[in-house]
This record gives sequence, C-alpha cells and structure tokens, in this order.
Amino acid sequence: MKVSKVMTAKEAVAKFIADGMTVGVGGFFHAISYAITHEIIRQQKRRLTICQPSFNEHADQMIGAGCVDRIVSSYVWMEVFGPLHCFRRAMEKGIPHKIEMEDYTNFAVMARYLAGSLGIPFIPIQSMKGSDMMKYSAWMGEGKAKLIRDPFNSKKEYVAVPALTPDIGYFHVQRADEEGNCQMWGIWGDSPWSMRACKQVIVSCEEIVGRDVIGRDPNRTILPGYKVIAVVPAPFGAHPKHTQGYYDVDRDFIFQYIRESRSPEGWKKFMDNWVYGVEDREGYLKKYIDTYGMKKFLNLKAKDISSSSVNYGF
Amino acid sequence: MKVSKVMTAKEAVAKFIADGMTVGVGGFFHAISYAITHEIIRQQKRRLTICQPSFNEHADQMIGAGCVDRIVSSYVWMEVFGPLHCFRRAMEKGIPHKIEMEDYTNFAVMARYLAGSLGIPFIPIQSMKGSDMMKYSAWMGEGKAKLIRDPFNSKKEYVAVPALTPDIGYFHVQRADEEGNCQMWGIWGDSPWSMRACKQVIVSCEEIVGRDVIGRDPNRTILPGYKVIAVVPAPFGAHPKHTQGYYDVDRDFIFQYIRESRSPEGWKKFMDNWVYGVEDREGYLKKYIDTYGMKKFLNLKAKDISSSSVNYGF
Amino acid sequence: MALKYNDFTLQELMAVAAARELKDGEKVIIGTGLPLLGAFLAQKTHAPNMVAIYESGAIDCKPLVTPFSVADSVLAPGSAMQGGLMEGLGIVHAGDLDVGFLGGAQIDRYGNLNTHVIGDYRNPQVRFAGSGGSNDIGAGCRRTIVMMLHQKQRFPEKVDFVTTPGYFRGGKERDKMGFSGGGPSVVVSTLGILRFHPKTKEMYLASYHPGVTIEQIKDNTGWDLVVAKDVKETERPDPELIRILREELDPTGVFLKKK
Amino acid sequence: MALKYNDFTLQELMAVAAARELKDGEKVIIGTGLPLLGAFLAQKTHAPNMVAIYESGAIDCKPLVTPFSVADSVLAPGSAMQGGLMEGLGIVHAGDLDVGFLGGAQIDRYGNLNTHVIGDYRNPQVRFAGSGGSNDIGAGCRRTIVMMLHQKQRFPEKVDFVTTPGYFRGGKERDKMGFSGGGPSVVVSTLGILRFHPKTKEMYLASYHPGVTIEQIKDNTGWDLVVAKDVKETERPDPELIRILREELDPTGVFLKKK
Repeated sequence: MKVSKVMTAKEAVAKFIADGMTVGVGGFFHAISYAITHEIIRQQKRRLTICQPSFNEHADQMIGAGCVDRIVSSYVWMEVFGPLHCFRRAMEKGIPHKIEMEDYTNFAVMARYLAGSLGIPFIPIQSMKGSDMMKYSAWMGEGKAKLIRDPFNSKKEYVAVPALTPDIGYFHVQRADEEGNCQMWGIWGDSPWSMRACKQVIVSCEEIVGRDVIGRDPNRTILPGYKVIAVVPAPFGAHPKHTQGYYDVDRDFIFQYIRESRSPEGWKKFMDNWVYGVEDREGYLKKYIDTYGMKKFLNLKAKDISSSSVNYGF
Repeated sequence: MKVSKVMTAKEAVAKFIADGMTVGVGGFFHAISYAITHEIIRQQKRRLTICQPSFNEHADQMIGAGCVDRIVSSYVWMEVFGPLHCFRRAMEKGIPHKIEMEDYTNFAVMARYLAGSLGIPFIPIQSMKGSDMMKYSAWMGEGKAKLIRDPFNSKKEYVAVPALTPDIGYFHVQRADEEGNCQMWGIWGDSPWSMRACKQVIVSCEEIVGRDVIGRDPNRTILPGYKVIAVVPAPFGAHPKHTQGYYDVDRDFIFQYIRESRSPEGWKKFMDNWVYGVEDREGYLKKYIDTYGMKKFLNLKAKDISSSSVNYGF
Repeated sequence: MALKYNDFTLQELMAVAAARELKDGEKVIIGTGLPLLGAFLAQKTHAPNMVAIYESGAIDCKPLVTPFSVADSVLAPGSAMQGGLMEGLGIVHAGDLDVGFLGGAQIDRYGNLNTHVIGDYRNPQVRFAGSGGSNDIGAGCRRTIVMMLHQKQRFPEKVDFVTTPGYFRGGKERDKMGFSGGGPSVVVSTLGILRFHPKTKEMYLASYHPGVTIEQIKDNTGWDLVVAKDVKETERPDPELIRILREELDPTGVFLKKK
Repeated sequence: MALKYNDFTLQELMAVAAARELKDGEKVIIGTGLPLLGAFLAQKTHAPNMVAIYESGAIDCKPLVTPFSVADSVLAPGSAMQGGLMEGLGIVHAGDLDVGFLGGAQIDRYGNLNTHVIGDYRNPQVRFAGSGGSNDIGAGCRRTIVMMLHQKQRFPEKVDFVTTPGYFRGGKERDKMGFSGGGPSVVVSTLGILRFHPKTKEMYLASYHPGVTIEQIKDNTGWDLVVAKDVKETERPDPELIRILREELDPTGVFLKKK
C-alpha cells in the first residue's frame, strides 16, 4: 500500500498552487473541476498563467477574481450559452486588470500538450498557418509558434508549436484511488495529454475507490498515480458542468451566471453567494439545495446507462 | 444501418492487399492477427514492405514465405523464446532472398505512426541520436531520419522521423461491429496510432457484435469504422499469441515453431502443416485440436476476470 | 401532411439549406445549433450513412436526445467511439473529414473568417471567443459550410482578424499554403446562399431567401457583391423536413425558437 | 530459515544484485527474465513503493503470476494503468522514469550496447533483434542497469554497432547529446559487477562474484579492464531473498533453471 494522497481542495491548493505558476486546467466543457477552481479563487492566488484548449466560466471566474495574468488557449466562451463577461471586460477594458492571451487553435494547444507529455520539443502542424494568430504574440514573442520547413520535403511549410509543460495541472474525473490513479469515461476532453504534460497534477473526483477497482479495468486509467500529488474527493465537483454517469449539466445555473456577470457588481454578488460565501464544496452543495430545492438537485443526477463488462482474464 | 464489411480472410486479403504494398501490422506480442498473416502467405503476396515497431514469428513466416522485401521496424525476434531463423537467414544469407530493413527504435516507429495518424509531417525525438541507426539507411536514404535543430532552442538537436502512412493495415481485436468499429482491451500495443495511420484497415476479431454493444462503451473503441474496409470474424485468430479475455499465449507452439524453423526444411514442414496445408482458420483450429487434443485447446481459454461496469448515463 | 408544416422560419430554412449541402456517406464535424440540426436532418433523410463527428471526440453519434453542446453527455452513449479532443481534432488535422461547419463574427469577400476581435487585436473594441477548433476545421476538412448572420458589419471587404483563412485574397493563394482542406464551399446566411467563384474564389450570391431582395443583400454586404447570372430564390423546404426538424430534432425548441 | 536457501545459483546472485540497485519509490521499466525477478524481488523487500512499468504500457503491475513476456496477459489485470506502446514508451521518452534494464550482444569500455549485428551491418555475420525499446530506454531513463553474459567477444573494446549509446568514447561526450537519461550506472555480468568512473566514464570492476577471480574477469574482457582499489567479492544473497526468488517469484523455474 502506497502513501495516501487524499486531502481537501483547501489543503491541495494551499500546498501545491503558488502565485505566478503556470496551471494546466483539464476538461472540455465536460468534467471541469469547479471544486479546485473555486478554491483557487477563495485563496486569492495571483499572477497565474492558465492553459486549456477551450475555457468556459471557470476561467471567467478566475479572471474576474484577479487570479489570472496570462492565458494560453484557443477559446474563452460558453458556446451557445453566450459570452463570458469577465474575460471580455479584462481583454477590452482591463477590468479588474489587463490580461494577456496567447491565441492558438484547439488542436495547436493539444499538439503543445502532446509534445509536452512525450518529451518532444515541438510539433509541426498545418493549423494556424496564414492566420493572424501567427502575426501576433503576447508575452511569448518568437516562442509562440514558428513557420518551419519540413526537412523531408523542402516545399512544405508547417507551424511548429513548442511543448507545453505546466508547473501544475488540475482536473476532474469520475474516480481515482488514494495513490492518484485516475479513471475517466465519456468525453476525455484535453485529457489524457494535457494532464500527462503537467509536471504534477491535482485531481478532484466523484469517488475515491480502492486500488483493486482501478486494477479491474486498467484501460480506463488515463493518468497514472505517479503524476498525481493530491487526490481531492469532490462529489458533484464539476457542477454546473456535467460528469458522465454522475450528473448532467445545469443549464439554468450557467445561464444565471452569464446573466448576473454582465456587470462587475452582478458578478461580485454571484461570487459572494457561490464562492466567497461558502466554506468548501459541501457548503456549496448545501447552499444549492437550500436555494433550489432537493428536487432540482436530484434531477441533475444521471440515469443508469450501463457499459456492461468485459473479460480481462488470461 | 450502414453496409456490412464482414468477409472472410481470404476475400479481404485477395481484395485489398496487392503485391508491392506497404502494410502496417498491428499488435505488440499480444493480439497479432495470424488469421490475416497466414492468408497473406497462402495467397503468396510478393514484395511487401511490412511495418511494426516490434515483429515476432508472424514476420518470420512472411519472410520465409518470400512475401517480404522490406521491413520498417525496431525489433524482429521472439523475446525469451529466442531468435527468428527465417529473419536471420534472410538478413545473413539472403535466403529465400535478400531483404532490407530500416532500423528504428520502438518509440521512433510509434512517433512515425503518431505523425501519420495526425497529419503531422514529422516528429522530433531524442531516441536514435548518436546511435549507428543514424549512420545507416536501407532504401529510404536521407528520408529515414534527420538530425534537426529545435527552432525554439538552437542549442538542442533532435532526430526528426517522418510520418508513416502504410497503404493498408491489419490487426486483431476482441470485437468489432459490421461497420468496422473496433474495440480492444488489455495491451493495445502499437494501436491505436498504427492503425489510425494506415490509409485503410482490415480487422480480424474474436467476435462480431452489434453496433449497440459498441455504443454501450464507446471509450473502448480504438479505431472508428470509417478507417476499416474489411471485418474478418476469426475466433482464436491470434493463436499462438494471446488475446486478453479470450485465450492465453501458446508457449509450446511458439517454441515448436522456433525449433522446427532452424532449417529451411524444418520450416517448410511446419508451414505445410499449419499454413499451406490448411484451407483457412477453421481448418487450422481443427488441425490443432486433432493434433494436440481438445483438452490442450480448452486449456488456452481465458479465465473470467471481469472488468465490471461503469455508468454512461446523463 | 398537416398544413402546419407548410410554413417555416428563417432558421428552419437555413437548417434545411445546410442539410442539402451534405452527401450520403460523408464524415462531417458538426457544432451545436443550426449546423447540428442541418446535419441530423440530412442523416434522417437523404444521407443515412453520414458519420456525425464532434471535436469533443464523439464519432458517429446517435444521441437519443438532441445535444445542447459539442460536449454534451448525451453524445457518448450510443456513439461508435468516444475519445477526447485528440481523437476529435486529430482526424480533422489528418484530413480524414469531408465537411466541417463554421461560423463567426465576420466573413469577408474571400471567405476568411474572424472569431477573435472587432477592432485592433491588441486593444479590441469587442473580444470574441477565439479560434477554438474553427481554424483546425478550416485547414483540415475537405470543404466547409459557413453559417452567418448577414449584416453589413459582419460581411466586410476584409475581416479585422483572420482566424480561419478562407481563400486569403483569392485566386491560388490558398492552394499555395498546402492545407489538406479545400476551403469554404458555401455560406448559408440569414439572407441568402453564397458560393465561391472557382477561379477568383470571390464570394457570389447564388440564391436569396424567400421574402428577401437581391438589393437588400447587396446593402448588407460590405463590398460590391457579385450576383450569379442564374440567381434564384432559395428552394423552399419540403413540409416533411420541417416536421422532422420540429417534432423529431428540436421538440423543445432549444435551437429553433418557437414562433 | 531452512538451510536449503543457503546455496544460490549465479542467476539468483545476479537477480539479487539487480534488486539491490533499485531504491524505494523509483519508477522502473523492466523486461523479462532476470531484470523482472530483480525488480519484483526489490518490491517484495526494500522497495515496496517501486512502480513497475512495461513498455507494453502496463504501469504499476501487480501480476498474480510471474509474467513470461513484456506483453503477457497477466500484466493487465490488477495494473494501475494499461495502455499501449505510446503509454509505455512515451513516459520513458518524456524522462519520467528512474531506471531501465538493458542487455545485449555486446557492451564496450564506455557502456555502449549492441543488439543489432556481429560483423558488418550491411552483411552481418550474425543479425540480432535490433533496438526494440532499448535505445529509447537508454536515452530516456535517469539511469540504466545492464545485465550481461560476460565473455570476451561480448565485452569488446568497441561494439560492432552502437544500438544504445552509453558514454560514447567517454568523458563528457554523452552530456553533449542532451539526453534526458544519464546513461548506464552498473553492469551486472555473469562474472562480476562493473561501474563507470564518474569523470572518464570508463567501465571498471567493482566486485567479482563468489568463485570468480579478477584474472578470469580480465581475461574475459576485451580491453585492459580497470579494477577498483576497493574491489571485493560480490555480496552473497541473504537466504531469505533466495527463498522469495524460488518460492514466490519463479516457483516453476521458468527463469531460474532448476539445478
């Protein structure tokens, strides 16, 4: 039995996320760790560089809270739900302060992570070529992307993007064991490559399971325990996002956030209610049930659509 | 309901594998498609270039049968079982004819496949650097690998290896549906990247299942049906190799092959018995049972070690 | 057929027009909203073997419920394969896919798309989402279908920022880049259907939607829009297609707002 | 402890010597045969938190039966993660792993390994398997442990083919290459244990196995082998370790041939 890495979000964020760090955030609309995101905001982390192919409200909340100086991403928005107002205020008006963004494409960020996870210095891609993303860089300058010639076919040019290896990553999965072996199903999002590329990872999970449960279906593991430094139990830890097999997305809540965050005051009020004003994830859930009722809460719970079993025998 | 791609190994090999093709073979010791390999030998395909990070007796048999002119690989051997004699005879003495090999490392072949599967022209790696694999090339010349400078750090040099995209690939999985959606568990080997990199793929499988079975656990799919042109039902299709959850490796049979193939005559006798002298996979299995007995055959069957189920509900 | 399906909204017309652009057996990467409805409509009618793909890594989806997001949980169960972004966009970058859907804040004369900013990139008047997978899809898919709100400021002569190149400044400029994808083949706008001249790659008006005049479209386009000699009214949707859209694909009116 | 474990074979001695090279908590990529026995012996004794990894993508394996192959089916059930070669060798290339095991047909004065050919590469006298994962492991792992049959033709001054570089021609030559891995730290041969001089990177004899003379080792080495000032007999295995090897790790004598 290896040493348990289980701790609270509060402990994990205090211990492992320092001001100024480059932080990889895992997920793609699905299974975003709000448990960790909200703790970062409560602990008022500063000058973070946050990285993710596509960011949603979790980035918006960290930006509004002043945690973020720099963004490595291709997308900060909430799909058909609408724009993210803190992001726009920061980019357009410098509220609460000016932030910088290195604009890539989704695949380009994935290529950077893939390179980082495999110890490859850079990857040449066709995406971004000829676009204005190649003209502009924020703080990375020449290091953002470079047009290079294919050494095997001198007529062809590609965009080289450098490996991305954040100081720390965090993400949310369905289950992990105490050593940090992480299993996920449904939409993997930028994982497994993003989290493998991070130097260390904090995982929040719906359930902590025994090592034997992990070993029963080892192909489901997308990140091995040795990369993980903290395992945070966080049921409903991705709310208002969904987690396959556990709960659906809470559309009303997301619309509410986007509506209320139109003004800095409205945003502050929302955050006072749902982040600053609650102690931890349990407090958040209790408040949710107190506010919207048990019925609405239980309605989010996933139906049973079983995968059925396969045989690992030999 | 899409068109069924189900056919026999005989039909698939006759229809889709032509003399002179570059053929990607999937698997890593585990789950090698002997069903397709033996059919290639029976149909006397010629001048093939075969590609796989690590090859075992399946390559040896194709080499001995005169199907192969060129090999892209890092390893042709049978681990602790011993050397492969046809490979050695061909490389050392040109029997049955001289063959060429482009020597890479396992990871280098994987990098070539990864690039091929993602539309990336080449991938820079640290493997092979400074080794004599960089000094020698067979038919690829300058196109085998090139020492290049990291455009983001001019002090660092890497070995660029070009994308590998075989004309056709073949591999063996536990189950596929009629459209060719392939699910595999246990050791994936070079898959999924090798097969995704091939222009088209023939899959042999232990079982053909309904599309609904695939859809019940879509994270298990390692190759989408649109890449697949033929689905070959082949129970025990990887014998004498193992297939997780279906049967174990047949060590005696592999030792027997290595022993008998020490001389070209012994090899010919083995092949007459087990390849040329049988009509198809069913004939092979019947011969196996006739020769070694039902008890030995059933002893290969896997025990039940169930993965248990997860919930895909929303 | 009940008479109630003889009417149609602009959104329904656009979804049907998008569906017409897809051929049977094609591999299509789709987003949410109208592209999604168009693609599923095609699959339910003339293109049953279409393969629906999401950048979230869901391949050949057969969702029981219309997804609200490209990463909706309803996409996974029943799909032929569910991976992540690497699986969804890797096959786009590899050039495996036939069609991608795009949209944006601006599109210009040569089909270049902007989803980044209005104004100066460094000091934007309005900042939008960024590329997401758009640039990847534009570079990788054999052709793209663009769906746009047709307003003058959204159809400028030149976009403020090239997020997803169309044909650059026309002619052979795109060919020189060596993308695996061929560029936009059609723009389905709120006013009409626009295509690209095979040589000059300039956008031209192919058809105007019922109730819309050519003049109106030219007024809402930021350059002197060429009109096809054989320009005609956009084909009206078959009532059966409207029925499928309303009753089967969006029964709760998430995407097709109830009139 | 029964007296029967007071004896030991050469293979057992080597497995125990390999086990001693591993520290608790290290991530180790292991092959079959003696490296496997050495690694599992370490895990059962002083290194319970060692993470056993196979290039076939099995991570933190806890097999119920001793695996016969790096791709044995017994590796998957109970492992913490099971992927493929990309998972197994990707983390090697990324520099995540502490230790790798290597072997070969030849090793030279500076720890360069040959698993390709005896004779000329283009017209080989004997052709071997090739690199497999060896070169990847040699380049990527923080250090490597080499296990060798100690014969003169297998310990030449210079290998016929450099499959897996050790220290090239010594000194700082390896450092200049910028590998994530540091090179071989030890050679456990059938005659003794050899290490590398921290500056010159030349191999030297650190200990000779019980019953073997220094003279014998020098005779079986293709260059004038340096002998450490404090050279001594290789530490004899504790009977308990022999018991674990025989009874728990290889009860059927697959790797440790029965005497």
